[in-house]
Amino acid sequence: MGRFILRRFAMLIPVLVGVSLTAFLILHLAPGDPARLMAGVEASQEDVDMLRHKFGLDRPLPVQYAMFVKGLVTGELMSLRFESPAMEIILPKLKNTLILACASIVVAVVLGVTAGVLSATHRKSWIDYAATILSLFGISMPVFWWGLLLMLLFSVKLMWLPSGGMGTFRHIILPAVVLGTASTGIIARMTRSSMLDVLRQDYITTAAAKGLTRRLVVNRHALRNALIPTVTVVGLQFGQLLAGAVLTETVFTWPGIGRLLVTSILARDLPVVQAALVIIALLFVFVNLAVDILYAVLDPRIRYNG
Amino acid sequence: MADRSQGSLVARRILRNPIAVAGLAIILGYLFIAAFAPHIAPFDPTAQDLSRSFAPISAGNPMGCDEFGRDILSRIIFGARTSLIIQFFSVCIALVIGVFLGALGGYFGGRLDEAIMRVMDVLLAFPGILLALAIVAMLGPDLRNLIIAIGVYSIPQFARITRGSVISVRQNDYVTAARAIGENQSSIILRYVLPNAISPIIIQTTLRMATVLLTAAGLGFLGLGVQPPEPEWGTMLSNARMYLRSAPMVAVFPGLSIMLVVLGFNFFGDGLQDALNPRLKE
Amino acid sequence: MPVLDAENLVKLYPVRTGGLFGGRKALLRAVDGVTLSIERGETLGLVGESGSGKSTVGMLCLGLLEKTSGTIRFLDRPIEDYTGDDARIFRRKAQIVFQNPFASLNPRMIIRDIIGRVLEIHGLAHGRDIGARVGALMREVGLREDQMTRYPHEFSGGQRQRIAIARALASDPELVVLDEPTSALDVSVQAQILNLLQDIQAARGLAYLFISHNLAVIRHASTRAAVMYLGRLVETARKEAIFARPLHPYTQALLSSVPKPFVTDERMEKKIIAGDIPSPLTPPPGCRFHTRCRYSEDRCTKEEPQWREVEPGHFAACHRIGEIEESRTTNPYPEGG
Amino acid sequence: MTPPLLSVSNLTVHFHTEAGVVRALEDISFSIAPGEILGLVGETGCGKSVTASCVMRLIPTPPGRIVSGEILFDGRDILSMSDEEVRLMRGRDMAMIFQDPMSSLNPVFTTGFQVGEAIVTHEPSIAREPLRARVLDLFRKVNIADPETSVNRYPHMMSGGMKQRVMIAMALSCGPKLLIADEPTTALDVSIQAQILTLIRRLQREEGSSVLLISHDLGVIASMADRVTVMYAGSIAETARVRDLFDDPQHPYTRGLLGAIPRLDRDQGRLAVIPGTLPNLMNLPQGCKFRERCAEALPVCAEKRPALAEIRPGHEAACHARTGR
Repeated sequence: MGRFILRRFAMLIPVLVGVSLTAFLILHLAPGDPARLMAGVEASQEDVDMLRHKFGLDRPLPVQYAMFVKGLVTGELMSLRFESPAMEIILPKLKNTLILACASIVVAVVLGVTAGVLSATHRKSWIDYAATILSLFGISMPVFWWGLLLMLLFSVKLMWLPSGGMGTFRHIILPAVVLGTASTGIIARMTRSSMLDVLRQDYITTAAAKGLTRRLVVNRHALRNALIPTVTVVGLQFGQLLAGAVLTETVFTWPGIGRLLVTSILARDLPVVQAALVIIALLFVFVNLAVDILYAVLDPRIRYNG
Repeated sequence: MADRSQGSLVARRILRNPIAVAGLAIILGYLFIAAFAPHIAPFDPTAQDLSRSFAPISAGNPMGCDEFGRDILSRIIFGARTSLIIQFFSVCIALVIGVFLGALGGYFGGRLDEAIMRVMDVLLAFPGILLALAIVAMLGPDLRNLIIAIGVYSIPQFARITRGSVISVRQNDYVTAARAIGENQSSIILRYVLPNAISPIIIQTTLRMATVLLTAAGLGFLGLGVQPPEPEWGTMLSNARMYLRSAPMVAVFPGLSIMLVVLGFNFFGDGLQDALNPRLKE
Repeated sequence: MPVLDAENLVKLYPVRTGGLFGGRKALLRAVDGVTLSIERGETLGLVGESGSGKSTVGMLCLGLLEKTSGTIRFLDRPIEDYTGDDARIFRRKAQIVFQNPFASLNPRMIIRDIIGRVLEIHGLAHGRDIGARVGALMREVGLREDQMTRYPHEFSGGQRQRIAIARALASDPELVVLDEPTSALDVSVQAQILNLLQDIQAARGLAYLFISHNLAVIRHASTRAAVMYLGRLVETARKEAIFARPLHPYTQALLSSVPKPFVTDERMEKKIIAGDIPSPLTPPPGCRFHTRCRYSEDRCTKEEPQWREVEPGHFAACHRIGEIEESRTTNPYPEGG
Repeated sequence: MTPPLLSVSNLTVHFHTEAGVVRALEDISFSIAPGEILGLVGETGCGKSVTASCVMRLIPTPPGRIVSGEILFDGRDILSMSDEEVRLMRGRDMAMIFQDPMSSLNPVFTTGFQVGEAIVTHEPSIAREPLRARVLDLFRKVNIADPETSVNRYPHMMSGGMKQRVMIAMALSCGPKLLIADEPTTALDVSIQAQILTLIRRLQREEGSSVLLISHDLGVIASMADRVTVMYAGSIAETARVRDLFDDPQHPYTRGLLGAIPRLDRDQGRLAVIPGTLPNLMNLPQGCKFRERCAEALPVCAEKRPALAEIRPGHEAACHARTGR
């Protein structure tokens, strides 16, 4: 087991290098002068040159990359907008986003797995059709529009819940539901199909043939196996939630990393954009690592072969 | 589908599935509207008439008017065109590059595969809309850059699906048999592997059409999509948001359009998945 | 001159057994020093249980898997020498039929193309000729010519196997490797295919390498038989000799553990080989069969038995052949565990 | 004469599929006496496995549908039992082992747990220690090496033969009166097959249970069964005591089958062949299902489906050429 985890860690190294390189290169992907891009169209040539020198944009690319990574690791990478280290701006926002994402994933897993299991065990019944259609609606709902609709209903019309900001438990309800809607649908579909797959296996017949109740066959023998692929999907969905936060946080003015990212892009605060991208990617990669390990806990075949 | 009888079997399964039929109907309606937008739309989608600002729903403006007095129905109809262009071209980019890389890695394996997959892992490490957001933020928001950004961020999905499918097909005896009768590599990939690996790619293409539209609209909503006055659903919604309390109906129709079209592709994709995957059928 | 002559064939697979950076690499000894040859018009039956490496031998002989070491001569020329244009000749003259007729035909091709591609690739027919030649091949294997525009899934398992045989025959081969050609088929269909293969061989003078786990099929179909166990040959001889007077304890025990389709008073319990087949990852030292052999003694656990000609044309690898000869009449294997 | 333990009469089962109605079983009747091994033999699609699933009432409905018939087990009609009654009977009164030991054990539970579960299901009050002892006992009984370690192993760590032993241990855990073995050795190597068959035979004698042994392999049937039923395309062709069936087969299909097997004990120039292919179960011909492949077919065979009739005591066949004019 220890070896297994170590190996997975080792496999992360090239991905981490790639992630930082991508975030770094995106800046240079832009047509024209990155210094001009940061300074804005109105800035004078002297200001641009000063900025170029200040950020080392006149140095060779590999040197710039090294500086960028160093800035990330030491936390010295400075924000253009706030004159403070980018990390100091990002980390508190990240915490807020994580709170939101965790609330959403809990909603999505509980509702999604339940709907998926019911759908699979009541195949071709009205439960299955209803769950399928609702799931597909959930997957198809544009987050920002869905947010606006719920806000219109619960904040503007009914005035039950606040329309934005962060603070009490009531503040998190709408954003968490909105953000988790698509994931609920996807987890439900995935659970359903892996459950149907498992229910066809011979060992399910074996379990029924020894006289287990239908409930035990489903909850013990089928669910345990069906959850193995679902766990991967949950991991991927966590990433989707981090990304979806960009939109949800904008709708509900939730002070998270997604909103920071958007405002930083619009304000051309590139160091913060890059650092935020790297941080989200890192988080996502580590969540997937955790999922891999969980996978091994659930599936003894991997545990011993890995 | 290369195979007649198998193709008709798939068609029959789809037509027997009410969800898939509903999806197909939505898609066809969408294509029709996008194709004939100038003939259907009652008004010029960019013609302003400030006297009709936020005009309510009426016979003349079945969806009312926006803040500049533009007819919302006409903007929705032309917006379908914009969406379709984005969907089509970005999915094409992703499909061609992704299938090529995935097939290459999956068939030959080894270091080449390892290298391709690591690059894909890096792209996948930026989840969801983020990669597209970053690319479009740097390239500048316009239709072409939007297509590139969304296309690039969809590549890894196609590459992974194709790779997985190719790997499982490659293990079939008919591929070994093809080697035994002396077929060359390219012929094996094109005649034996890809035709049999195509089902998941078709499904992915359909489902991607849905995701891509959501992403484009999301970028539009953040002000990073197609710029006004070009009619685009996400951008329309972004503007409408400012008047949410005074004129909520302006926000309803663009969102509804996005949802309906995305739903259409997801319904159809779901039906296609069932129809092409007989394992799930008894 | 034999059609195929393989000497000291070895195929090792590196296998990961976990750990950091790929972990300890172990070697799976799939085929470990196999020597065999096949003459024109002859069928060599290759029999063994799972893990014996019999299918790997077939793939090695056709160059469909790369051998680790050893030599394979096809029509008196090492197969490595068939390069460039000659590679085609080798592909044309050596063919294969697989076990599972549901996986060995491209489901997206019609029968005319499945068989016709062989003719196209090797330039054996052009344009309209292809259809006519495919038709003739289909008749040869007992199919109707008018079925050639159909897809594989429209045929039964037996018919598909006929299609696979027609494909193998299309390039007019000298050698056909039959890899469990009837194992996926029902008994009644198996009989049809076995007869067909017999007829084809008689008409074309082909050499077959017939691979099967089914001893009765091997006995029926081959002229000579070779028995494999864990990557090694244990015995080979003309079929009359090997089935009437098996010399190796493994062959003996294998023959007696096959349930026969007639009623005897003999009890099943008497005929069993004890224990599990060891993993080819960790084959036992010495004689590979010693862990399950009732005649095993100290020497068998240490020394590898030599491959020797015990009787003319009858080879075996066992330390104790002479000594166990007399006890052959009784064969009291204990129940395995 | 003792009453049979299991008697199946006039069982007819259909499957409703996308392509049409598959007539999987048609008017099947047979019985098993206490302590008897009945071999059920036939080729792919003959309905032998469906029959076994019906006896355990494990047919998924839909798509399956039991159209008519009666299955009496120990005097009780299985088809009219409540779901709960059937559940309590499964594993306790009748148990089953399957063809593929690789896939019939749940990969995420230890083998010991899975065997223990079978016991707990029917004896919910059993305590932890006696349960463990029972499981270890069962493992010893089926000759699994090192039971103390083996109970803690996951299925993928065991060989196919060992897994089949675990399946047998599970099946025997509650001392069933009837054991249904559906192709129990088909996925195994010859040498392992012999071990498993011997084990089943020994345990059957020790426990005195009846066995319904399903196989496509006439060799397995000949060496194991007391009586044999031959099935063809969803119907029974012939039933006889094992010696009668192999020494003097009556139905042309049985004869064809025996002639088509390659033999280890003698030379055959060419194998006897049953011409043609199986009829389509969705579109069965009129009259005898075997008629189109039969050398002895009479005019009547095209009109009337032959019924199973006694040719001599204990030997029945469904063939117009044998039973009546």
